[in-house]
Amino acid sequence: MGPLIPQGIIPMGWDFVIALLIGIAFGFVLEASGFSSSRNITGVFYGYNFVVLRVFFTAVVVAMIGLQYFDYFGWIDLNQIYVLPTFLSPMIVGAIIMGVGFVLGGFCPGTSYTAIAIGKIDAMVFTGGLFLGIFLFSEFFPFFEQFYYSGNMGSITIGEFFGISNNLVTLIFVVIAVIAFYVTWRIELRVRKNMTQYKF
Amino acid sequence: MNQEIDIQDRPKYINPYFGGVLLGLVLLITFYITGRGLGASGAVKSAVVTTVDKVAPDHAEQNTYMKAFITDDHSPMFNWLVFESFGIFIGGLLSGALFGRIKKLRIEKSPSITNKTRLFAAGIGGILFGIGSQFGRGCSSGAALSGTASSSFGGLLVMLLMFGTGYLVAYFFRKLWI
Amino acid sequence: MNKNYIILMGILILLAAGLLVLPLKNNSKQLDPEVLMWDIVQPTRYVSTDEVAKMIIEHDPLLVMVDVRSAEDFQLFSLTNAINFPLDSLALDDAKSALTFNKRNMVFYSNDDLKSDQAWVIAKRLGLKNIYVLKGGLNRWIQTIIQPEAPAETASEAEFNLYAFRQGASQYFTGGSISIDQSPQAEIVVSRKKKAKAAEGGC
Amino acid sequence: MHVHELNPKKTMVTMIIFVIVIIIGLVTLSKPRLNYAITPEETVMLAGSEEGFFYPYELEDILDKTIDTIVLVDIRNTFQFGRGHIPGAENISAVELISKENIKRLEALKDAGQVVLIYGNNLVEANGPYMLLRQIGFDNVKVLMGGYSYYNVWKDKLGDSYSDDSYFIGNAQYDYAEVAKGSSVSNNDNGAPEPKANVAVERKKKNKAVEGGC
Repeated sequence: MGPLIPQGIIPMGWDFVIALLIGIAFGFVLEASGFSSSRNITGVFYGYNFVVLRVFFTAVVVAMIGLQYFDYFGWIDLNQIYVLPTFLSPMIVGAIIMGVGFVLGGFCPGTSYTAIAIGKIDAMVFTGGLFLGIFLFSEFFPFFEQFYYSGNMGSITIGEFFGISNNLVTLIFVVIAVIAFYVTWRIELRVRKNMTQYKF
Repeated sequence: MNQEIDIQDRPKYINPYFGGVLLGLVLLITFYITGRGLGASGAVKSAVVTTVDKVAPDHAEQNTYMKAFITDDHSPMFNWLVFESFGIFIGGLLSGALFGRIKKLRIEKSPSITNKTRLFAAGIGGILFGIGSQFGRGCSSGAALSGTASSSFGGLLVMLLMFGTGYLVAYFFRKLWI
Repeated sequence: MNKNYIILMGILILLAAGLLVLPLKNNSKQLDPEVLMWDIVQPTRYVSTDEVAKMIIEHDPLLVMVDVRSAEDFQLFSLTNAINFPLDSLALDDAKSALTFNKRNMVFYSNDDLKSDQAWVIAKRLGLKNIYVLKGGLNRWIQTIIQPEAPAETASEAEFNLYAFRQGASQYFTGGSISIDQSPQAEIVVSRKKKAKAAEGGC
Repeated sequence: MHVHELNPKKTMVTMIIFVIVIIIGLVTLSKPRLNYAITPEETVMLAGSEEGFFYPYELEDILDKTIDTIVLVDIRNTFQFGRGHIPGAENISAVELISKENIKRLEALKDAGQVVLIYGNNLVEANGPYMLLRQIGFDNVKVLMGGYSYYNVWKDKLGDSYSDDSYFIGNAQYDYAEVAKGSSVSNNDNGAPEPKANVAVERKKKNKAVEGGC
């Protein structure tokens, strides 16, 4: 049955309306969870607020489980789902750069939009930086074009990479998530006790 | 710590697990309807291409990276991710209004740094994120969240390395946040 | 800690563990046998040589001829713009993706209609859509299109019209004097379908 | 007071809704009445073999009743059946072959070691139903080569059809390349000037390890 738009069940014309609605839901959840505050987000790196980890892991786990079940029920065809292709070395480099940018900026693109919505100047600067960064990337693209396309492994899934079923991957993910929830809860308790001043 | 003051000060955020489940369901519905996940940095890319195309069309045509996103029939802004990102903004606005977080323009920072430092760091962080998201084929929502949810190996890689690097360098930038 | 958290985590783990114990599904992506039988008994899968000849001459952009004979036979002779997909290659894992042409009509043919019919049944089971069988196959093709037989004097006008068409077609296909304009038929490029349409943006 | 110490009531409610959706999915999961017993690969093997083909001259033994392990089934419609059929055949039209009762019947015949010989007007007409029955596990099903039309011509001299081979189909009756050339000067196979598109089939190694999920 699904995915609906690639299958032609919902006509392409609705594409942008749906994009807007999905974006609204996404933005609402992000903001309501507290992702519009950079100090909230970066708390994950300093142990005083693990909201990012909680929301992120719960979302991934729920979506993963849902997708696998939906595929099983025949509601969605996992073969038609866009699986992000893996470009090994550029992805490693990109993730490391993003990691540094994350700690420095305190936002990621999606959260910065919601932060702008509630009036954060730093988020506007961050988005400006984002714009500049992508501009710089495209300007200097010829210099690392080869690197950009290197290490292409195609749309490989986690299960395919490790040679196990993706159902097992999901279970492992859930177990890791639950352990992470418990551990971070303990850490958060301890760190917050020592924090004299904590205001969002 | 005085509990009452703490509660007053604490913005009314929803339970993170609740947010997580909701976000997971939104992601699931997105996959169900569109066949792919969420994203955010793609919209900025469209904006960059549009701007360059407007200011210096020849230059944009010559650029091998931007060229791929320029078509004659419609503007690069007419893109799924652009609409979605606009939705993110509206969603943030709605939530902010609902929970009373929309206030005058302000800068959020650690009390130990100046506004200038914070804005500088945010700008640099943005630039790095912009460059990184192009190499990583997506940002934290496109690659890490949606990628991992669709069991993409690349998504998992980006997620682990992004947070891993974050932890490694967090110590050096602790002044910014604590 | 509220005990609801423990319940929540329990639900998550149970759901994920449930995925592992689900009975292995194997057929879900293939056509249900009942539906397949229903399709098999419909004669609508057959197209006549005349129809195909007409489509080829008119450069029907939606037509894809699929030759299910062996590669050697294909090398020796094939219909215009046909692609070769031998019957036994239907067993390949990616037969479906290799044979998925978006909204194009695939017409299977072989020497007559046995092999192509077999290929049709298997392809249908694999979930392919818009597939047809050339009735009578190449044998009928030669009989009707390349070497058409003149109808009897008493035959109806329709039969004479058909004969006239076939004569024209014969000339067309045997490289007679009729000039063929190179109409811009889209070249069939068989590419393996990617897992999904690649997203345009990076994120 | 931590966020953690709040009661996650809403979370529970959403989670339970999610679980209910999955339970609905499990309950409504349509279970096909029939299942494929052989894989597409095996079906391709089947198509390549003539093991399930029944030669017309073998019919003699059935008609003489020297063999009683074969059940003849006419899969044409009742009208055609009424106009003539092989003696001793029963009429089950193709659509009804997989009805509940007939599946039961076929199963009983299979268990009893009986061969089910189906025929239509010609081989191709019965080929689809034959392949389907084979695919859903009835390996005792055979199909009559030539079908009824061939039988009708040869019915008085079935034994002689041993030396006839016109019921073999699937072969080229012409040297296509030669015939199609006709008076053509072009050495292109069929005159049309377009280049032939070649399909390159990459043979992917079978990887059984990654069967699950996506």
